[in-house]
Amino acid sequence: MAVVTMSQALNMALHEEMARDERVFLIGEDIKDSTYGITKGLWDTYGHKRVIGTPISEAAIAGAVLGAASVGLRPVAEFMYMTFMMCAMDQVVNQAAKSKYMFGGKAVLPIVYRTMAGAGRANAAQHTQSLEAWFAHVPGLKIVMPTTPYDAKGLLKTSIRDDNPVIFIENKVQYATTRGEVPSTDYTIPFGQAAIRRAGTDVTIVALQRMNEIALEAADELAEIGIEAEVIDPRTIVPLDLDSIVKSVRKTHRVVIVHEAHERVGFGAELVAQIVQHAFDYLDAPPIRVANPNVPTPFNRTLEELSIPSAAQVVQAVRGLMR
Amino acid sequence: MAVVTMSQALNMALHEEMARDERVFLIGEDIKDSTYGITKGLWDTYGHKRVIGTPISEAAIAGAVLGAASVGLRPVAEFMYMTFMMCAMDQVVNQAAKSKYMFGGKAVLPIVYRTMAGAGRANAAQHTQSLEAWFAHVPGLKIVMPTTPYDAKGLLKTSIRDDNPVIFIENKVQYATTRGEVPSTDYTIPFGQAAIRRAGTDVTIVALQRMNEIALEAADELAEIGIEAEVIDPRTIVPLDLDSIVKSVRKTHRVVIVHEAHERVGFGAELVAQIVQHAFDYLDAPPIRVANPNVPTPFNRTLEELSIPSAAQVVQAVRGLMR
Amino acid sequence: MATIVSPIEPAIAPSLGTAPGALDRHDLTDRDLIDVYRTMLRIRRFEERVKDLFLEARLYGSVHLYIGEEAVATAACKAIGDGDVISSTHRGHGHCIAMGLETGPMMAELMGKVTGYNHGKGGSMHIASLDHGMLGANGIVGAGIPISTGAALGFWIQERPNVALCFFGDGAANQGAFHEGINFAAGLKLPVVFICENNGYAQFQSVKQDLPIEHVATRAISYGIPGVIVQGEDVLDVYGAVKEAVRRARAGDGPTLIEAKTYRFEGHFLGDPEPYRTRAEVAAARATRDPLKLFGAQLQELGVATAEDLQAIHVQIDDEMERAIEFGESSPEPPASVLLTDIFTGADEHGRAS
Amino acid sequence: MATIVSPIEPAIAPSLGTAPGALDRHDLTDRDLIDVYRTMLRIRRFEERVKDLFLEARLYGSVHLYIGEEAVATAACKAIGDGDVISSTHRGHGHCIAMGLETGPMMAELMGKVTGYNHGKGGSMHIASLDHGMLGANGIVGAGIPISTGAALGFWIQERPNVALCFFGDGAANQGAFHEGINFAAGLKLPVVFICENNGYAQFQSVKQDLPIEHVATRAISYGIPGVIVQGEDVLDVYGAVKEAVRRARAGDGPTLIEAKTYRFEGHFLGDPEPYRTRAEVAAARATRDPLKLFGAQLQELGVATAEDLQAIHVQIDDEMERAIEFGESSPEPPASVLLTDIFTGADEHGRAS
Ligand SMILES: Cc1ncc(C[n+]2csc(CCOP(=O)(O)OP(=O)(O)O)c2C)c(N)n1
Ligand SMILES: Cc1ncc(C[n+]2csc(CCOP(=O)(O)OP(=O)(O)O)c2C)c(N)n1
Ligand SMILES: [Mg+2]
Ligand SMILES: [Mg+2]
Repeated sequence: MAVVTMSQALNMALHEEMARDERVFLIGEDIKDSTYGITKGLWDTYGHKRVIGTPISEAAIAGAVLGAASVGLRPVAEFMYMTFMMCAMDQVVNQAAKSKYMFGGKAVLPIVYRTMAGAGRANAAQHTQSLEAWFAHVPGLKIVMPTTPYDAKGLLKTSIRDDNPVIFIENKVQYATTRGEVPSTDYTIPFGQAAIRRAGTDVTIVALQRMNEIALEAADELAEIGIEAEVIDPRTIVPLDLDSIVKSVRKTHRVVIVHEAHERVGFGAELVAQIVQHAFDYLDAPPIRVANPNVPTPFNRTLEELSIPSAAQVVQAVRGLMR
Repeated sequence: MAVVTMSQALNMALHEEMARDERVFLIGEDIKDSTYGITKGLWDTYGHKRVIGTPISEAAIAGAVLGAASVGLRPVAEFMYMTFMMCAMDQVVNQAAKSKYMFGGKAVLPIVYRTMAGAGRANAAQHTQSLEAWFAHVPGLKIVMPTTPYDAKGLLKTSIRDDNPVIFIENKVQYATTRGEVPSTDYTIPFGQAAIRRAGTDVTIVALQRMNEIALEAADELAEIGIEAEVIDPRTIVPLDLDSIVKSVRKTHRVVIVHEAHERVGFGAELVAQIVQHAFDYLDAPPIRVANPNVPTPFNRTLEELSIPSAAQVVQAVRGLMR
Repeated sequence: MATIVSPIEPAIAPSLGTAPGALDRHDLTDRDLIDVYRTMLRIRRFEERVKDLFLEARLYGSVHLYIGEEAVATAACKAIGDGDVISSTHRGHGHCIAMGLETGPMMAELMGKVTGYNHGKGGSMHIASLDHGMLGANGIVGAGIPISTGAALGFWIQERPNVALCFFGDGAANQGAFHEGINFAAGLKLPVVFICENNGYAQFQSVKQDLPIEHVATRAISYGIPGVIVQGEDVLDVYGAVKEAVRRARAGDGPTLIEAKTYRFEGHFLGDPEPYRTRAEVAAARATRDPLKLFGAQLQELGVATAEDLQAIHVQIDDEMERAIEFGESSPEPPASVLLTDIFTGADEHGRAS
Repeated sequence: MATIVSPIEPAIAPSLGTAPGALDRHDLTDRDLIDVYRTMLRIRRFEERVKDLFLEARLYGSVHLYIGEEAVATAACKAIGDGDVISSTHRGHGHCIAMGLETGPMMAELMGKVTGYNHGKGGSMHIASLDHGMLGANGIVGAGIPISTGAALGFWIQERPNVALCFFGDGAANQGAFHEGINFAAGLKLPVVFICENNGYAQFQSVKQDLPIEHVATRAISYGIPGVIVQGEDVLDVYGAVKEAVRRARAGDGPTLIEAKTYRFEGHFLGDPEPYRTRAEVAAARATRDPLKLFGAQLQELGVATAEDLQAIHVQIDDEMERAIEFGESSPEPPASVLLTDIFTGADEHGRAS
């Protein structure tokens, strides 16, 4: 099995799905010459009718894929940065997410909205916000957050084959640097199944996307002082595999949640609420969140680093719980 | 003291603040002939340069007030329905909310974004979504949710005098039907101070905006079976008066949270997370949320009613906790 | 050396009032013409009955009537065929009827009944029937524009010979979605026809206040596509323009922006006190710009129908409306259990794959 | 009878290349002209040094250079005065310098230092200095357009004789914010001048692909305002057009849309491999459309400066850049404590009133 980068894994999924189903097409700004290489080679292979470069018009992209899906296509739209989706919220939320319900169930809208989130490249406040909590607050959208190249490929394929609007979030720091084994064969990963990244007995760490890398680092440090952390990656947050999380917490009695979005009303809050509801009697301490503070991402790289959860913070949070 | 409707209270605040400070101006669609009477009489008094009707261009409105605030004005923008703000998210979030921080603290942006949320008038999915959780997830915005006419007037005045972008949320069902005593004199209500709507010892109910009316109804019913509920109205959710909430929960040991937005990653999740963190050892049961289910608002009025928390649901939730 | 593009709008003088010269029935057969009349009347009567029912509290919600604008939807949808689609607006009943949706399930939808097109979950502002090519009324001004561009994009990708019609109001022409949606369609020469129903008002604000130019159609220049102004009360005028635009679209020549100058006879929504216009203004329009009256006269002028023929249609339509109301009122309310269904395809309401 | 508005863009032939006829120095004194040269050169050298520093990893972030476009910002900002404001873009260094921001604190900002205009919290895409009337560079394409409309709205409400200049790219002309922002300003005749810097590309896509018409300025017709095309490499041409637009704006005649045809000599951002254009295309532009070279020649033609005079300015500017870099590099990093400050005015970072 080849070891590839996150970008390459995503690119493989797109190649395979476009070959497999001619209703699949890509649309977005500058996707012919993709900055991060995700859409590399696709225009050459599939041409201008299946790899469509658009003007800088996020609302048009978001609405156009809804229209195209309505007449039988399976669009994959790209928004370069997740913050640019703010220019398209009406189409994504009022239109794509709500149509099926408003129409009494009659719309089938197989749309993938791909985008990239996360900080760590000195892009400052308008290019770094992670908005999974917003989309999870909207009924009608599935939300996918792959952590490994293997998952990225399998989950992107599942997203494309799903008959609903899917928000597929990539982390831009991982594109070139996160590597992993990825089979060149066809496989999918079901939505709503968490991955246990590390087994442990003393504390559960639920981490979203790149924060799993941080959590595993923290777990190694914790192991050195005799604390065995179980690290869980939900992989999709809608649908959420609550069972796996609750099962782990009932075993460990403690939980730390790690994500990159702002803490206030981040998805961590939802996890706390659900864990508390379903494992109250098992908890020895309150669930703790380690997340971005409630400030926009600063440009200065030292400040930026401080604004993203670190392994040290996770270790500290766990130690706080173990006292 | 006169008894007035919610609309009238809001109208009083606008009249008084416009008279008090000539930098204050109103802008929005159809505000000359306001549907709900909030801006009634203001155009006649202050003319077309201080009461500005715009084309149907939410992004232009949201951005224009930021520009106007940058050159010394104190705008009050109106978005008819909160869902229409999805057409303006970039300007509200990437621009207005982030500018001060991005600029190293140097911007002073006294902007009020007024809007109305909530269901109950058979407007269906695209006119009813309550988005306070989204805005609370964004650093740099204050979020005000008045429940009574008295508070509406005082809090709107505070919002207009505040030097930061404020999201001022009104509930459209309350405009004509919620009445209360409102002094014709000048008064303000500080942000970050919850109101205890009813004192009680057995359970704390934290309710947002119109849900306080539901919570009080539930509290009356509960009193009949010997359960004394304390009902807390945060009034502003950013800043949040966590102290009052935690104090109450430490006394009652149980808490139910009621709001109209969708449950998943609603503001209730944040309240649960914070309460658990600060009152874990005092809790006899997990905090419970009573909120809109995770479906868009249906048109049919019976279904719509089922999609909004009811007093019966709150009573049931409390009774579940007391077992 | 600076080049001045144009300080002013090109001078255009659309001749409002009846078009001069002989009537052009285009390719419409007698039967087609009668059909058009029937559709327009069906819209008119449907809306009138909806108004009555609303005032009698027999239906509810946010309802925007299409009375006065019937010729636009009717003519435009007459110019398309199988597999073609439309997107609509908050003022969508006319578009629905023109696309062949039945008045019974429409009425049921307005009453929130389970037999409605949306099973009672959508109401007036969201009626959709993908089987009819009706992609949806829309509660968000301008939102249908990118969506119909997308449908046309789908046709273009699939190389299907279909077109999308996109209806929107004069107010919508000020939305960002208007600009982005048309611009993108123009760039790829997608098969879509943009039809602006300029009824003089965007809710309570007159188009004269909101629009810095005289005609919405002028904006076509910004996208390098033809802009056409038609008299919205003249069904044959609208038909001719849309037919030609559809032909261009199918031929791969790209979108057209058609502005139909029309007038809404009723308030913006049911309950609107209409402080922004005079009764005289409305009365004048009703007297001179009633598409139904005008077309009734044209049919007689063309010798296609007599006054008696038309009368017979009126009787049929009145009867149909009774049956539609009866259908709606006798239909059941949706059961409480459906509150949580219809969120995802192939999955339960929690989004877990089924 | 349908009226065709216009199937095609009005024919315009902007004479690219040097403007014919005698040089028009407008109202600019010798000193003004020298100042303009100095500003253009300051921008050029600043950008060149930024590029060097970036490649040497002495600064970081997402950096978009303005090289090749210097005449636009310089001329435009020369045409305004005290109390006037501008909004800018991701490619904002030139606008900052043209508004009089100092290169030291700019460099410091690009290095994330506490002495930067934004105390290191903004970086290249967010430099702002309200004291200079610079409302901010912007990381979101098109977002500055409604903001500058708003500043002009503020002037209009206060009846202050000021204007706002709004810079944006050709790519931004496809954003909804472009349409809404200009439309609203046109309706109220607000004192704002919209300046489209058409540098031929929106990131990696050529304007020919993205724009269905030849000129962005044509879009002025949609808003009933003048559209003007200028040669962006000709500083006097730009100056004349902006000066006139500013006059109109101050006189209450409303906005103007000016399109400056320009070209960016560097990649879209630092690190761009530029697969979308040939080296020959860039070399040709550098040879024939370099605003600095062209204006240097014009100054000599006008007898305002000799080659030696210009050389002396080059020495000054090079020295200034050394000092700017030195200032930036020797400045301290912001302390960790500021991570949580600057969220609210008059309150602590948690938003509690202080
Ligand atoms: C984005 C958005 N803004 C505002 C509204 C409120 N609204 C509903 S209809 C309407 C007027 C629309 O005018 P126009 O497009 O001319 O259509 P008409 O009602 O005249 O048919 C407004 C402002 C809305 N539904 N969506
Ligand atoms: C809303 C939005 N979409 C996309 C981007 C990514 N992006 C940054 S610059 C750019 C190209 C802008 O082109 P243009 O407006 O012509 O300005 P130029 O870079 O040529 O100066 C793009 C697509 C963005 N910053 N904001
Ligand atoms: Mg209208
Ligand atoms: Mg450009």
